[in-house]
Amino acid sequence: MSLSMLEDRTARRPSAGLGPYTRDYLARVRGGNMGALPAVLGLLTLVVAFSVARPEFVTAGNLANLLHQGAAVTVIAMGLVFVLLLGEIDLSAGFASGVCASVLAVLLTNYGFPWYFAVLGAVATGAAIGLVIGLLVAKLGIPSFVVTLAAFLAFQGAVLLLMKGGTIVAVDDPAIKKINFDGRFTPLQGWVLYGITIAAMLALHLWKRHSRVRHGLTADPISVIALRVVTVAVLLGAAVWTLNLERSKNDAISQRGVPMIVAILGLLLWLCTFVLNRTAFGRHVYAVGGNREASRRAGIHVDAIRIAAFVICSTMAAVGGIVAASRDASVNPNTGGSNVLLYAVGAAVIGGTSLFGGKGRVLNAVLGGAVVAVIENGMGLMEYSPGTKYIVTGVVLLLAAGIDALTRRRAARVGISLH
Amino acid sequence: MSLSMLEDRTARRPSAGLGPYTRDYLARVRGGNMGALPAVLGLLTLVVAFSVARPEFVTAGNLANLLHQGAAVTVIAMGLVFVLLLGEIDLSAGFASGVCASVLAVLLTNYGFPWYFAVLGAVATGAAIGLVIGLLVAKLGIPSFVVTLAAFLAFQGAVLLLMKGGTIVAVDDPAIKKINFDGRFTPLQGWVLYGITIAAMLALHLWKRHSRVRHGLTADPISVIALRVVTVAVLLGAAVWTLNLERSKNDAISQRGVPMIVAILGLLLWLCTFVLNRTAFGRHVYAVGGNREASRRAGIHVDAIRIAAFVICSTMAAVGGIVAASRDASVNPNTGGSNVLLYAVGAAVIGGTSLFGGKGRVLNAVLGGAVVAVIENGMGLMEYSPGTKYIVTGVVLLLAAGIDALTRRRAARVGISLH
Amino acid sequence: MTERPLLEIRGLSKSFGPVQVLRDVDFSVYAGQVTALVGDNGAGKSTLVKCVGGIYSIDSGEYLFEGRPVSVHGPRDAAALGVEIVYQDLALCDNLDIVQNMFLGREIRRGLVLDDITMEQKAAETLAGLSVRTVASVRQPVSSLSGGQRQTVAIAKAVLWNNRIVILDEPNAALGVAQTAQVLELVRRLADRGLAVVLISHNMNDVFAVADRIAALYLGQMAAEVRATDVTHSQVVELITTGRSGPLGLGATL
Amino acid sequence: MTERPLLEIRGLSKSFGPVQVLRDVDFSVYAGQVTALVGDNGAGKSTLVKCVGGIYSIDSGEYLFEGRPVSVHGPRDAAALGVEIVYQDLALCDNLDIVQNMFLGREIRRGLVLDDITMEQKAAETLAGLSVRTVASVRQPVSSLSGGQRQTVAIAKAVLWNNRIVILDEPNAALGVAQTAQVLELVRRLADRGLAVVLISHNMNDVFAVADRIAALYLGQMAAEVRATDVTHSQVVELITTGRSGPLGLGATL
Amino acid sequence: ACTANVSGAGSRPRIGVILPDSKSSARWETADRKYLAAAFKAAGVDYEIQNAQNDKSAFTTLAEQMITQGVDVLMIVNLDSGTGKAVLDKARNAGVATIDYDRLTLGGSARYYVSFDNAAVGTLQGQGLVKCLTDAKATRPVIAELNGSQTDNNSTLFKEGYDGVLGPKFTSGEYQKGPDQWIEEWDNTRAGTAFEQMMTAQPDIGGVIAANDGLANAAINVLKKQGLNGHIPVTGQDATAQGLQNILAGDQCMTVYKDVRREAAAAAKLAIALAKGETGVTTAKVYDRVGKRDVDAILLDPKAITRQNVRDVIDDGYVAADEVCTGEFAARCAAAGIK
Ligand SMILES: Nc1ncnc2c1ncn2[C@@H]1O[C@H](COP(=O)(O)OP(=O)(O)OP(=O)(O)O)[C@@H](O)[C@H]1O
Ligand SMILES: Nc1ncnc2c1ncn2[C@@H]1O[C@H](COP(=O)(O)OP(=O)(O)OP(=O)(O)O)[C@@H](O)[C@H]1O
Ligand SMILES: [Mg+2]
Ligand SMILES: [Mg+2]
Repeated sequence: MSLSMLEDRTARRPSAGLGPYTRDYLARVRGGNMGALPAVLGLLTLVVAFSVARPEFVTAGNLANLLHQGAAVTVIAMGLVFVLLLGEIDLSAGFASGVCASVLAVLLTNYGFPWYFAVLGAVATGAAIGLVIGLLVAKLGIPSFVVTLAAFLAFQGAVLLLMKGGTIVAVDDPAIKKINFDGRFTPLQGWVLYGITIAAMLALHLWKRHSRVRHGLTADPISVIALRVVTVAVLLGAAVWTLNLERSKNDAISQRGVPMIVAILGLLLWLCTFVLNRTAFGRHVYAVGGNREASRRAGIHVDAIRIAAFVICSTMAAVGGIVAASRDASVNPNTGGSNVLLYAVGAAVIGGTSLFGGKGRVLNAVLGGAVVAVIENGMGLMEYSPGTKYIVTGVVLLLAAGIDALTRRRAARVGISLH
Repeated sequence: MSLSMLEDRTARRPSAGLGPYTRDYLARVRGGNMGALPAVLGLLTLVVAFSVARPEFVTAGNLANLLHQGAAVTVIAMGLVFVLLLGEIDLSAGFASGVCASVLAVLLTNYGFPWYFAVLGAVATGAAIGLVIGLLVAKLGIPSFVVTLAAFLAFQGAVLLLMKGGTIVAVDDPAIKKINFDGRFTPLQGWVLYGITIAAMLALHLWKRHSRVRHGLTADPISVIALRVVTVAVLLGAAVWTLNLERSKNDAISQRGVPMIVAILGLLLWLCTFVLNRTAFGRHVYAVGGNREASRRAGIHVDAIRIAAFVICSTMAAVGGIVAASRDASVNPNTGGSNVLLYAVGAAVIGGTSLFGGKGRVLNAVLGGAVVAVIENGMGLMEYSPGTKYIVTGVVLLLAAGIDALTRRRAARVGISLH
Repeated sequence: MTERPLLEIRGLSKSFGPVQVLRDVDFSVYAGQVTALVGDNGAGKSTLVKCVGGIYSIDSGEYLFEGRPVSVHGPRDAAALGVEIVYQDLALCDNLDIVQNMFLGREIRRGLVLDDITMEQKAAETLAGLSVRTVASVRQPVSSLSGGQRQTVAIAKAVLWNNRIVILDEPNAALGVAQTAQVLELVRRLADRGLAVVLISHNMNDVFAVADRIAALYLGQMAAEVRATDVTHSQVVELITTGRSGPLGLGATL
Repeated sequence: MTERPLLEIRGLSKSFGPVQVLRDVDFSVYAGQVTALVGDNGAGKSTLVKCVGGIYSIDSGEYLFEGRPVSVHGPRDAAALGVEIVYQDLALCDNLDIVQNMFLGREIRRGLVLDDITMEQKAAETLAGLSVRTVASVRQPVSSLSGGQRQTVAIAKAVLWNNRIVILDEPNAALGVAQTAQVLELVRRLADRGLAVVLISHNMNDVFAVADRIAALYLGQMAAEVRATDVTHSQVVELITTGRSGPLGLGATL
Repeated sequence: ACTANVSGAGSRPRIGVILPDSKSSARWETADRKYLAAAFKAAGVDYEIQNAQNDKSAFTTLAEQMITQGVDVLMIVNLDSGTGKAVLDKARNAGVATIDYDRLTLGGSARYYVSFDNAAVGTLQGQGLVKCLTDAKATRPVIAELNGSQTDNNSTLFKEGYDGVLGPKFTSGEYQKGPDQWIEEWDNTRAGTAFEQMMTAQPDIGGVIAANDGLANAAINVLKKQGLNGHIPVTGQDATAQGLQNILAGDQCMTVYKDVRREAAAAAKLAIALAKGETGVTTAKVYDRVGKRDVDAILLDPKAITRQNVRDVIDDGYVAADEVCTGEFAARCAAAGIK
């Protein structure tokens, strides 16, 4: 009855060195289990291609633009992951963000509330929206596609009414504008934050390894941890360095430093990942998405999980709406409209989240969001006629996703391909 | 080893009367197996509600309008059923219909081709589009959401290029305009068609019953067949009668008779239903959607089935595009855009098609399409501001779907609710 | 049989649409005893178990726990009574790994955070106790397990907890020789610890090896509930296939 | 064993990522004989069968049919050779009914149109031959079937066709006493008709009841391929659990 | 397709233009882009013309990129005032001069506004309809209104214009007010449905204000089905080939001709002046009711087109004769004196 009765065929023992680990990793890659690799590959290809086509793509200014531009869709995509993990869909997430942004703007501008009340109001609206959708889906059993299609329509109307039939509401509050318009860390603050992030990452990895080894469980070798941390440190460092360059074209104004939105995105990413990977709730989200009946039999409150996922999704949509309002410094009836929803779902799916539920990670939604943002940004630099631009955008998206698919392809060949 | 060893606990033997059949039907309804009933119920509620709110809703003229307005979305929804049955999605169906409509318009108007060549060109374009999408999905393994999102973008561009940057192209060909603009059967023709339809339905039912009884299998009692045929005959008869009333507002012109589009919709409905229910291909579509791995093991060409479904979907989208072009007597860059796709998928899903595949019928997509058309038409009679209208539309859609869900609800309680 | 049953089902009926699967079934399980539930394919054994577990709602019938009527409307109600069930269709989440499945719905936490290390250790120990030597890692997703490995995980999941009633629906179906022996031994041990155990099996050797009482279902009706020592192997088979055997069975009284 | 095998596998290896499941496995089946494939849970039996059926691609190894090397890249290739398999995980379409599942991929048609009546009749007959008396209607969706009923449908689906090799992966796991007897009889009958039959089972009684030859897998390696009459019950159990038994097994030669 | 090199951003003046979309109207891609480019090229400035394709996020992205690349003048046609304002503010902060082209950004910070007088467009439409109704001797006609997109400020201005003409007639009882709807995204298909439903709800509609030729064409198609085309006057705007055809056929009462070349020329001249560091010459002031300020503007006069003066549009070269005089229209063109 001892642990050693479980013959560990993977030969991954505590403290095995980098060599066997690499072999093991390569075997897993060949086996189709590649984590974030394909999305990163797709992203890299895009970046290289655009840099070649338009050199200004790789300037500090454009990197900052890219971050501002992609933030709202990425935040919405993170929230959508929760709903998609359950095998549900939320078509209304885009316009929900619009409704919440309108609430923010109306509270701020028309009623003169302080910014924190307005933010609270917007986020509470998001949560309430999610609650209603969740109740309709879980308790009445109406398919989420239909409920959220109805919500998609109704919210368009709600935005119009809140905006009094199409006038815009400016959002001029300096605190709100910090979020995604002109909030920047000073170069020094940027480096301090960077240091804290890297140190925390290292500490977490080492601590986890320490306790696993102490309990006699398999753990990643030190060398692997080092490799991982160094990779992240280099990439993040390069980004911080670039963003600390002067990017203002106007001598009167200085524009240096990491935009505030980066910290917000990082925090949300960490929070969502923590909830999904390290809490019972997150575990149950995966379980319900994987096999709803089995989860019910295991005593999980399936309905509560489903409702909570919709609440999280709409709340994140609210945050996305605030981010969008901040970037535009205003709200209008189109906020959250046009392609926001499709891009957000697309970001999640490109990142490897399954529409059938049970599979997906928040990090991948962020990578997918980056792919979408890079395409939008890069295409903005190209001078095509609108028709051509649409076509090229579609083709580029397909290529980015195709790289992903081809990399993953062995998975389907080797494993069981039940969806 | 005789058949009687299979004890038939449902007590449904050949020629059992109406009584036991009704009991049996009610038991099945309670058991959650209700076929088209919920969708019909939702539709009925809507019709009654709108008739009460706006009496002109139930005029002959409006019935004809309704048919013309809903036709394009319904046709696209029928095609989408094939793709949805496989658990795939086609986001590009709307704009695919736009591309095909543009091809039609350009061939007709700019190149002066005869209408049948133009139609052929449009339909062939649709098939080619489906082939490409299908190949990308089935052979490269890119998720259909991503492929068709890319296509969604690219086709918008294609329409713009075909329309030379956004001009409207008129479609004035009388043959094309017959399809969904001014094509009508004479009242006599209408009744003849009606007679043929009812007779064919009766004959098919009786023939099926006859051969089942001859082979000693269970079959529906005559009384049930009679009931079914009479119900359909009465409903259809009422529709034909209404459409044969004069609906012209202009004394100089007579507008009587069943619009041509009704026959086209009927034909497509019959064709799709036949393919799905009576051919090996249709069976395989359900099988692949239900369990792809099991289908593969059973030797089904899974990839071929998937490609074919996309081809059918895009081809039907092409037909939908032609129908839309005929109704507008023109094509513009918005044809197939705005909410066409969401409404089409919504129509299929409201009708009970599962986004997870394996479940759904074309008839239900038509009923769902009717729900969507009734809502749009009825809302058009109400005088609301755009904001209010969106909200009310959403709420009404939710109510129609809610009736459906509540009727079906026992199913979830009784049966296994694995999705 | 004067002792009071721990769980008693009275007059249970259950239909799916027009098909009546269980008719007026009485069924009792006793603490400290192994009750074998036998019956032909499609007799309604699994349906009965699912009604007990709250998976299916019942059409009519009573549910008595320690003599008191209780109402069970879902798996949580059954779990609250201390009823643990290994279903025939296993009900594992294919996308989760072995540890995650074994602790599903009852995760061990430290504060808010899952205590994965403790769970991993416990899972490995329990599995090892069931003679599974071929599992590469307890971090493997269950979708990659062999039939027997899946079954072992499901069994391990059920016996990990201290309950009052354990119901096993054909737990040995996919198990090897050694594993089957382990499970039978486990069943006996659980009963000896005072739990009420229900074992569904088509294998008469297994049934007679551990059962104290045998209940035979025939076409949705309870044909007989008897002490295992009172009947022979062939009598039970007769009950299963025809619903009666001499004085026993439908239409006869014990 | 001088006779030429109908199907021969040589040096088959198969890994899933870092886990090697089959190592250099040789396996032969002979026309007119029942070959029992035994092994512990997770030994690799189902994996071997799936490689034979073209479900999994193989890493290395040879596939000989009637002595000629063939390549099998998918289920269709296997089916073309006349190999019919009942998989342990059954692989039925839950949304289809019994008749539709039984004829899946081989529907009977009249012209373009499916001949549902003939299929329904044939399905009912075949099922009746397998002693299933509790199926309400062959038009029931398989999702509503009991475990044993599902298994029967899968078996019926495989034997409906005239093939050269039939492989049954634990066909009796969920079957009742009478049904098991029927299936064993069927297996024997198929072999007597000249088919090569492979039977995977954990039940030694079943194995010895019908098998001509026994192949034992141990941790992914073929421990022994022997005539059933040459070994005893306990020798086979030893081969299964330890990989060797006296002169037999890994490291020894026959 | 139309930029000189990027590197010379410091020396040569540089102008960025963002057009709104290509679907609500064909003019942006087929006319504005062409005329603006020609003017810039002639003046020897660097320029970049992009189209936001009705995507607000893309709109902001394009603006940010132009500012990043150091344009001296940013000229936008906003999608709605919200994004427009954000973009203008960003440009102002970066020291870039701004021009609102065609659409005024309410509450925005644009230095100049160049457009046709949109209220005047609406007035012409109202007057045109009144004339057609008078010619047809209609008595107490019910007037239906198909307005443009509610989120487009110009739509509001058009509506102000024609309601200014029609409102008194409604009050006097000379005309009756009928259904009145905004058409989202100027979508022609939606307009068709909306008008069909208007006709159902109020079968005695006697005149239609349609805010542009696309909406007009949708309404005319519905009328055609009833054989009422030509009997019920419909207004339009933009002088598109199809609108002109409808006018020649007698199905459409009038359209409003806004010579884009003049608008583009005026805007280009202003932009070039600003880019070279000169001040612009304006002719009017427009009041921004949200921002509560007067904006320096150049407002051009639109022109009403009826069957009598269709040839003016073609003679101007704004629409080519062979686009209008296809097939059956050849004879009508001849009748209208178009060659
Ligand atoms: N959801 C359902 N709908 C209709 N019939 C059902 C449903 N579930 C089960 N049945 C029927 O009920 C009967 C009993 O099924 P059950 O699963 O309880 O049998 P069982 O005794 O467990 O058989 P086995 O030994 O094969 O597992 C079977 O005939 C089955 O077809
Ligand atoms: N897709 C996969 N990925 C990783 N490991 C796998 C996969 N499929 C099977 N395995 C492993 O391969 C081994 C052999 O599995 P297999 O299903 O062949 O066993 P088996 O002999 O059929 O056992 P049983 O008697 O339990 O059915 C098991 O240890 C299993 O965990
Ligand atoms: Mg069972
Ligand atoms: Mg197996």
